[in-house]
Amino acid sequence: MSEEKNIVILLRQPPHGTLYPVEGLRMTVAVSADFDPITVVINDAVFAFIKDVDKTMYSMHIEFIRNIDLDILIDKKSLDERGLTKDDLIDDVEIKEHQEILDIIANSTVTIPF
Amino acid sequence: MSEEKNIVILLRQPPHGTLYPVEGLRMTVAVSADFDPITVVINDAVFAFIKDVDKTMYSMHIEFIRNIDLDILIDKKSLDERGLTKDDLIDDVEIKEHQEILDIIANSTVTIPF
Amino acid sequence: MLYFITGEDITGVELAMEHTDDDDVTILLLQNAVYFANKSNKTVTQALNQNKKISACKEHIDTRGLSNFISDKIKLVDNSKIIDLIFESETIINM
Amino acid sequence: MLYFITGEDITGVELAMEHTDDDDVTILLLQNAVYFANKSNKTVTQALNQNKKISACKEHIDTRGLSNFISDKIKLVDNSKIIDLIFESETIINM
Amino acid sequence: MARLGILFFDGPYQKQASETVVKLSNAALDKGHEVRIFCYMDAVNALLDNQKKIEGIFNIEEGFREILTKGATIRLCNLCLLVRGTMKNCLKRECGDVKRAGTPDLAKIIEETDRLIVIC
Amino acid sequence: MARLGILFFDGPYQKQASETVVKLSNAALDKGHEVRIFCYMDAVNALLDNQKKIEGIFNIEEGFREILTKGATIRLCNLCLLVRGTMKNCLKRECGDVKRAGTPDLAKIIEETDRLIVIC
Repeated sequence: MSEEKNIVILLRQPPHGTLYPVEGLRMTVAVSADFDPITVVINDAVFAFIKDVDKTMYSMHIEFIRNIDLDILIDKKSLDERGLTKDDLIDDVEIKEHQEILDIIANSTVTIPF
Repeated sequence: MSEEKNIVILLRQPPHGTLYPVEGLRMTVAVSADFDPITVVINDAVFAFIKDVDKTMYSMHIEFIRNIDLDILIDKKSLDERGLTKDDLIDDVEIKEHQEILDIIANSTVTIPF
Repeated sequence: MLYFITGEDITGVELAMEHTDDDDVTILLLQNAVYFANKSNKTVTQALNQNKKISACKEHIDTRGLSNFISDKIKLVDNSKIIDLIFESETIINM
Repeated sequence: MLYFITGEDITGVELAMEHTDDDDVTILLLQNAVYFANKSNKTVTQALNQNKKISACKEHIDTRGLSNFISDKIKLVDNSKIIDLIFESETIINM
Repeated sequence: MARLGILFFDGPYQKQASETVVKLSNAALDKGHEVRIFCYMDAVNALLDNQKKIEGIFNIEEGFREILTKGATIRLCNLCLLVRGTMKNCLKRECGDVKRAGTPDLAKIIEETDRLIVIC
Repeated sequence: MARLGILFFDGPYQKQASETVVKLSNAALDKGHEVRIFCYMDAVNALLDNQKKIEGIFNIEEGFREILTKGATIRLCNLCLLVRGTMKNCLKRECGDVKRAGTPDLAKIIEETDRLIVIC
């Protein structure tokens, strides 16, 4: 059954203050050898992808994920709640309506929250 | 100035799931040798003092604190928000109006949150 | 589909509630997430009114002395039953 | 009186807001508490409207890329200034 | 019988996660399931040697020794141990199938188990 | 000059607290203040030896070694070390005024400092 597994790496926490989002992106990279993990970004984790945030510890992970054509999906509802818009974010991510985010999570076989 | 210091040990977190409230009460006991610390209980920490909660890890601290006549004060607002009343709590604690709790915190020299 | 909620973040319950009745959704609360089961929690009360299935780890409810504070619509499950729930659910959403 | 807020719990800001104008209250945000400074945060916006003094750790704001998202009523302070604030305040309320 | 994967992030004593991992692992093993655990971030410190037993506190080391004896496999994130300076203190192979590993080993656990739960 | 007490609860790398403690201590020491730190719960693990340097990650051990050199005093909760099995790994006296202590030593720090801050 392994080839059918849909892995969602779910980032929830802000980019600094804890190592969670960095470790989550590192996990996306690691798991990408065997699966096509989707990185889903909700709540304060959306701040990890604003233009001005210090990405020293995870820019290489973002680059890797984009180079192998995996998606980093941002929950629009979480953006709205924080007063953020598409223009505040880097180009490497895609904004999705909340319902789509929910569907992607619901269609996963394994969700790994960070 | 040390003899004038008012120490507030501020419990905020629920009694299980983390060791914070247990360690907070242990701190009240430790600090009581040199000061008269007041233990102030807000938010989910109020659950530490309901009758049915497992107090194995901190009942001796509560007993010690009461035996030396130090106060454990419960924020009424936090109780109300959680649907709890005086009858749900053990006798060793005292319920205070939110404004009194605020005044006690504001009049402290040192507040130590757990 | 099992929402397996072990953290103090209520997002998992909120996401579970957004499913329509067509989806077979169970919410399982463990560790400090069992505090969400308190009757005064509006999100969980609303989920119960929507007839969502909610279970909670019995040991974690008992340790916290919460059994009198939760709705009797919430099913208390022991660790053995939790393992069964995990293998019965095709999808586990960890939160 | 200095509300020294380093955690992700907004209770400290709420308590600070309950003081009357007679009390000299400063709120200092550090670590992930700096996210409360975001303009979209209603509690902090209300505190600013009440003319509460709010400062935030500059390094922690900069690392998080938040400088464009916060009100210019919030004063950014470096570590040296934070130490001064600590010793200038008779009472420190750690949260 | 089925295979259960478990991932967790927290060290012992500060938070309940490591205790929950032990208890759910025991329940799964007692029902005849296989259990494979990956310790990420602080969770690697849950497998340290010489955790002193304190009355009234669930001893995490003892808990993990027990599930190792019952056949659980445990993988510890190598880099997480290194950065924390606790590489030399963790439980050794004579306790059971516990060893250091990289994040790709989590991918392997996901691949080879029927369910993965994460204890936050 | 004045005396600053600092209390914190979190271990290194998972959360920012230990880094903040180092940076604020440096700022206070650089201004000529005294700094006395108490490490409670997981925070004792911030003072472990052999934390490997990783590019881009602030090395906590090095940070604490620096402030010890500058004269900070650090007390580590004895029981917290014991229960975590990390008693033998912490920085030794030759690094500066760092030693194991009991919770009453925090009372002493509160008594002998002008301000106490807590980094959550």
